Amino acid sequence: MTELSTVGPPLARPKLDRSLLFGYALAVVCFLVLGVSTPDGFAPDRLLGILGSNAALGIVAIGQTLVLLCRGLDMSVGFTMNLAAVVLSATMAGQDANTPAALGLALAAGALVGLVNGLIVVWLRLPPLLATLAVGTAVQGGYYVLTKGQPKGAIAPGFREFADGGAFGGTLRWGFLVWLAVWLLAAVLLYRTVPGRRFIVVGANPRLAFLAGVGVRRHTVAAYVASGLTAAIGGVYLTAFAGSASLTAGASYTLASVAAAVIGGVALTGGIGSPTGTFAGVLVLVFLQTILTTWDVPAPVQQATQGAVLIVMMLVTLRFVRRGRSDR
Amino acid sequence: MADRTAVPGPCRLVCESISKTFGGTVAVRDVSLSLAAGEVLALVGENGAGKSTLMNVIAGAVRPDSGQVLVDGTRLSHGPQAARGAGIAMVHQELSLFGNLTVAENVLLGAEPVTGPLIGERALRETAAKILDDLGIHLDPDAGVARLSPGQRQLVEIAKAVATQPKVLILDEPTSSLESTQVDVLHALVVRLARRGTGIVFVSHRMNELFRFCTKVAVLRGGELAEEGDLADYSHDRLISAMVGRDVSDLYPARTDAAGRTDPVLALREVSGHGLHDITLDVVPGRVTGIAGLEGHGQSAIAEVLAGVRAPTSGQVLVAGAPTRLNSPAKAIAAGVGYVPSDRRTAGLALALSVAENMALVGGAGIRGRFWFRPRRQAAAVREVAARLALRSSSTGQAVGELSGGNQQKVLFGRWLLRADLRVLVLDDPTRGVDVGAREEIFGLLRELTARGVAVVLVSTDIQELLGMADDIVVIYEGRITGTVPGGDATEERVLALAMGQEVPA
Amino acid sequence: MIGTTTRTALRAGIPLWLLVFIALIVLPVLSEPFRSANNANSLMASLAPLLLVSAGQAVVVLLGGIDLSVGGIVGLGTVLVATPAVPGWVAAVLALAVGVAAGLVNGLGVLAGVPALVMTLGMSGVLGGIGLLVLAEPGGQVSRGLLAVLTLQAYPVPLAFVVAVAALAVAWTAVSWTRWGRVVLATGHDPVAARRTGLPWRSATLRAYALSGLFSGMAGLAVVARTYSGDSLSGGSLILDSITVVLIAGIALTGGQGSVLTVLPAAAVLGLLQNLIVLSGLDSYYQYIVEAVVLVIAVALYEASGKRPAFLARGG
Amino acid sequence: ACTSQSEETGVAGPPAGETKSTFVIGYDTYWLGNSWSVQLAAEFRASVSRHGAQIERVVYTQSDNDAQKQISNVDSMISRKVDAIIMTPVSPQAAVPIIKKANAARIPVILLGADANTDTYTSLVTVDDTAIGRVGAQWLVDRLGGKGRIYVLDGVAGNPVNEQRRAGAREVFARYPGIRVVASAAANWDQAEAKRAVTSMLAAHPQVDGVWSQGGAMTLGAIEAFRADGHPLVPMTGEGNNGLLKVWQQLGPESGFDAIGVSKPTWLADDALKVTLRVLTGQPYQKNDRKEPPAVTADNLPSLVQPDLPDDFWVDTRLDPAQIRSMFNG
Ligand SMILES: Nc1ncnc2c1ncn2[C@@H]1O[C@H](COP(=O)(O)OP(=O)(O)OP(=O)(O)O)[C@@H](O)[C@H]1O
Ligand SMILES: Nc1ncnc2c1ncn2[C@@H]1O[C@H](COP(=O)(O)OP(=O)(O)OP(=O)(O)O)[C@@H](O)[C@H]1O
Ligand SMILES: [Mg+2]
Ligand SMILES: [Mg+2]
Repeated sequence: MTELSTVGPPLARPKLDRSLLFGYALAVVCFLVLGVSTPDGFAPDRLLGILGSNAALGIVAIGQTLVLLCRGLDMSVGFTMNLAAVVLSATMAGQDANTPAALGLALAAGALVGLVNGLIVVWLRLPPLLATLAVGTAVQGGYYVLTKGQPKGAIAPGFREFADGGAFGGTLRWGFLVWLAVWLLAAVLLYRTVPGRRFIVVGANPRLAFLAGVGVRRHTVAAYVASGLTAAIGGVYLTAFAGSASLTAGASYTLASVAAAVIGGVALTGGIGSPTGTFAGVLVLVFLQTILTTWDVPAPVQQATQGAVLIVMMLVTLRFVRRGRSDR
Repeated sequence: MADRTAVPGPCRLVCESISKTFGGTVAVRDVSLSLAAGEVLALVGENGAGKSTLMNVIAGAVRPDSGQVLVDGTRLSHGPQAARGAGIAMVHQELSLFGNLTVAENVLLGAEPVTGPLIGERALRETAAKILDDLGIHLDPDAGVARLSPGQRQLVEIAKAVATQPKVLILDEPTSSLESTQVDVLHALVVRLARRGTGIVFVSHRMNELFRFCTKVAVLRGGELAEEGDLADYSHDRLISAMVGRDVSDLYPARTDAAGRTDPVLALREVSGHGLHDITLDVVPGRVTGIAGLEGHGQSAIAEVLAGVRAPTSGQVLVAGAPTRLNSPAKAIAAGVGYVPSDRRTAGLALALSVAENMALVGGAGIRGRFWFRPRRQAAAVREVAARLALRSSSTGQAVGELSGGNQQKVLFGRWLLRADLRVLVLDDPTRGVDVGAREEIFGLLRELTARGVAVVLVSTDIQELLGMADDIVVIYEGRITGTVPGGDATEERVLALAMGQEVPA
Repeated sequence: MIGTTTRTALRAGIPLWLLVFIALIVLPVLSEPFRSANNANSLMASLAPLLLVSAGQAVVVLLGGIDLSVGGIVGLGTVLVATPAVPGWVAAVLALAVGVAAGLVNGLGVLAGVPALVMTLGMSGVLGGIGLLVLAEPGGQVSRGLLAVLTLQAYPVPLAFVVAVAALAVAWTAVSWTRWGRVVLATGHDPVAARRTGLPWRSATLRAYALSGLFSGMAGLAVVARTYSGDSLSGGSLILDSITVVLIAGIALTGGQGSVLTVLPAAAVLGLLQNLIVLSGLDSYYQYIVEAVVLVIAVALYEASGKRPAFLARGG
Repeated sequence: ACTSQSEETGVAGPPAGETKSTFVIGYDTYWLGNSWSVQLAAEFRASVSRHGAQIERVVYTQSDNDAQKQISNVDSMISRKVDAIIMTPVSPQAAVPIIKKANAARIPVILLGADANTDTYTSLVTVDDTAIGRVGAQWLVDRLGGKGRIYVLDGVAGNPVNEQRRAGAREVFARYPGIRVVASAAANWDQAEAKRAVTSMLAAHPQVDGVWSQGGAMTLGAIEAFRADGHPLVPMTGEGNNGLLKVWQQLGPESGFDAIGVSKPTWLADDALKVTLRVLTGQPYQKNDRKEPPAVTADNLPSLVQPDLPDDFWVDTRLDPAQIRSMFNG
């Protein structure tokens, strides 16, 4: 009884692995449905096109995942995306020359919002939902007051091209590549570096992390800053994709990013899940959306279906994933 | 020993060939037990032997794979409510009180006196107060549970169980955080209930209590019922070897008297704050400094100050003689001070994470890598320590939350064995809920450490343990040091007297 | 007699009550239009739905959950009442029934282990969709008889407002003085322990969400009393507003802490704030900022008044 | 003195005896969430500055496109006893009670750019959204010679404007069996969402002859999608927003692209204020002023497009260059 069987790699957590597997299984199913339901639906460049045009969600969801992992929740991402869009277009003023500066400012704005979120959560010790909601609302109020409802400036033509262009003659959209890059960065940081492991512990049990000398506050704040950054990147890409800044385009992304993470097996209680899972979650949402549009499903039915699917998928996941004594 | 004479009545509780496996681990295999009215059954076994699981099955909290439970001859349907209805009450190993409610509200939770749909608050208070008095528990029914000491909470928990006037009362390690006076309260209570014909199952790792409380004994080993019989037929040692499956000759290894006191690695000078009053204390390499005291008299605070969890409001902390601000655990760890907190589930472990992750948490670059994380290296290091601790887990990848209480404690302890530069190890009640075998191993390891020149600070409410392990016993009463007794020639009476403030400091 | 826990929970709300009373004394002096009966009437009418939804939200949050489907239920409620197909009374009952049903489904999902956030989010999508299917665009026809009842008022006090306050009081009583309420508080504080100790946490959960659904249904009627029409989207703003109110009321998102009754002054504060900003002719976008700041300050004060660090707490 | 005309409308003019020369006007900005609503508000303010002499002050409120908020806002104007109320009903039905309440308080209500399901308002100045939908659809059908496969891009499902334009279009398509709607999406008047939707439509139904879009930004999104996909452009409907017009002109006729920009002119706000003042000063006015939707077509495109102004500018305006500039960079 006392011997130590060394089955499984030391990191293996059956829980996580199973839900991860399940997330991708779902994604594959959706993909197949999409494929068979439409003429030459399996054409790779179409798939890549879909991924490219939904990169914004993918990127934002990764930041959301990091925050969720440390027991947080970022309800401000949508507003942050819009803020980034407004800043971008105002500073770009339609000139390609301004692009670098504009990008820098937009991302900085996003990071700043994240920083404020993090500091409020850590120092004022407010519940994340509330803190980020409040900050988000304030940000929204801010850009409305400043723009009086009308985004200033314009997107530089060169930058607009960027959204549709891509590597290998445009088949691999830049947006998708950025998404992959962000995901890779997050995954490697979390699972292949020591700080990453510490970060996981902060989410799994802050008190323990604190006692183990891990900078609870530093890590928590870092997560929110990361989320602010990804939100800004997402917002910037969305703007490039659309061709003009919008004060409302980001709104739907807040809950969508949470949904994606949760479908991907990220626990709202922190410490459990991974950007890799979220990646699957995004695929599921995106494919589903595409299927519904291509089937010409009326908007109300689409709305209802998406809601139902979200619930059903959670239920199935739960059936599928055993829960141990540790579950709480 | 009144309870010994209580005449066994009809069968209160019968378990028929109960089995339960969790994924890989067999927790309980084909166990049949019976408990007569008025009997007090000692259920013993190593950590992970399956005691809690078996009890949880009886209390309906865990659904068995096979087997059934009968109360007074009627088969029990699954579910806590059903069990409760059938007159089974259980005090769980993990406390289940609600900190947002008062003592009274907790005691009568789910059984509040109501007129129509509405709860009668006055009736509630009075009933609760009465129950507490009956049990000889002196607590304000209106006190918020959140503010009670662990010991007091445990008493409330017991009161809550007894309030339902159970036919069968299950106490899963109820004394783990009780101090001796409170244990007396519990004993009196158990005797009374047994007289009334309640069948009682008593799970504990504290031998002397087992012999004091119980009439019968059942021994679980690796999930199977190894032996059962009258406790009267068992000697201390026989019981232990029955549990562990081998002889535990002497629980406490001999003191390797660290000759020639060296200078303290860690010291407190007139430290005050967090309920402490000018504490002065030397922690010396190669010695076990025991800190005795009744629950909530500040000994845990001392541990936290030493570990940098709390910064003293006045006074000095000296590391290797040099005044240092140990105002964060990070700094303490950097100074080579390790800390094992008492509330292992909430502060000591990340239950969802693997054994490896939990153990290697503070492991330095050598174990998990400097920046790039080295899983293999970590696994190797962890596996070695796990083996040394005889840790019972399916793999180093198993989630710690799935381990038994005692094995969780081992993980917590093993964490610091992975630290090469460990100079001081501060342990707050490290053997709470840990079985004898494991305790022997842990004490052995503590000695190894002291032999290696590590200084050990051992906070404990179990005076026996301090008498057995400590080189010096520092006794605390109301946040003050009332005396320091050399461990060798200390007696329980002496330490208790100091701990109860009955003896003025010399 | 008021129990200790109930009393301590109430005490936390005292500053809020004071604030409201002061505001109700000072504002009329400062602002002439505020004084008018018409403004009072408008204020109360607009508060009614918010009060109802927030009361339900409060109970769910006390249970440790959250209900994002309130908006959907309100919207669908208004739609059902406004469909000429069904006669007025039936429609009204139907709206409430649908609310309860939706709540129960939420509860079941949560019991099955779906995070409340996800469950109710999905539910709001479903309900919103159904609402749009029934009534594609705002409008419809509300039966005269029903409308007459819904819009009853002892001017300037609208019936809807009275009902809302009554409902709130009932919810508070239920949470404070029934076994169900105790189970809600216990489960909210520590669901695992609640399960282990065999409390009827399942039925308690179902009832909590059902109550929230019922109140949202009623809120739907209160909205109709203002808009005389159905609109599947009309509940949208109530989702965040209700959560805001619950938080201002000092009910911890981690569950088990707070008093439903304090929702009344909390909602009042929010309503007065909006009313004030409108009357002062301030650009309504400042409203976002002001609300956010008020919210943060309020909750920061609660946290400061001695609760454990929220960022260490379970869940969002 | 009150003329017979204003009595016909059944609305009381200024209270008899009292003769004001300057008035307090309540203006509820229904929304500031998109470029059109912003320009509408700007247009109103511009108009106010033109009629400064007759206006004591304007009480502004803002409804965030929320029917209940609008009710509260207008109610607050009643509390403040303004002389007249100009509003853009967010929901035609929900506005009814508050309009009636205003009547009871003898405050004239002028509806700007959106109808309400009552005739108790004082005057309505608008362009029918149904008509907008119809005109665009008719143009598309004619352009395709009565038969073809088309995409439909709607705005926000459940929004009255959306539903009315949609109804107008469907009514036309219904009359032509040759017309097949192969795919449709509610892209929330958002360029990105439209582009995304059309991208997947193109993948699923590559064979398409026209796009009926009920919003200029969405039409731009559609164009972007077609180009990104390398799909030859097809005739599309849109609105009179500069962004679309600029692209349209750049493309030129040879691209195979053709369009019509049908929209509500923002200068309706100017007319609304004028009517209001007529009402208040007791001059005759038209109760229901439903204008035909002005359309931008290939013919008048060159004269209307403003290459040097941003995409979000709506060309059919009475704002002077200075005011326009202040709207975009101020
Ligand atoms: N889990 C916890 N339990 C109790 N208190 C905590 C916890 N985490 C943080 N704190 C409090 O917050 C303070 C800072 O925590 P911590 O040192 O982990 O953050 P940090 O990121 O290291 O801060 P810094 O970067 O300034 O060192 C601690 O001193 C402690 O008082
Ligand atoms: N929920 C669970 N999931 C997985 N394994 C479990 C679970 N609960 C118990 N086990 C395993 O079952 C075995 C028995 O556990 P149990 O808690 O009954 O032991 P115990 O006798 O109570 O130990 P202790 O004296 O430390 O409390 C252990 O090996 C434990 O790892
Ligand atoms: Mg630190
Ligand atoms: Mg146990």
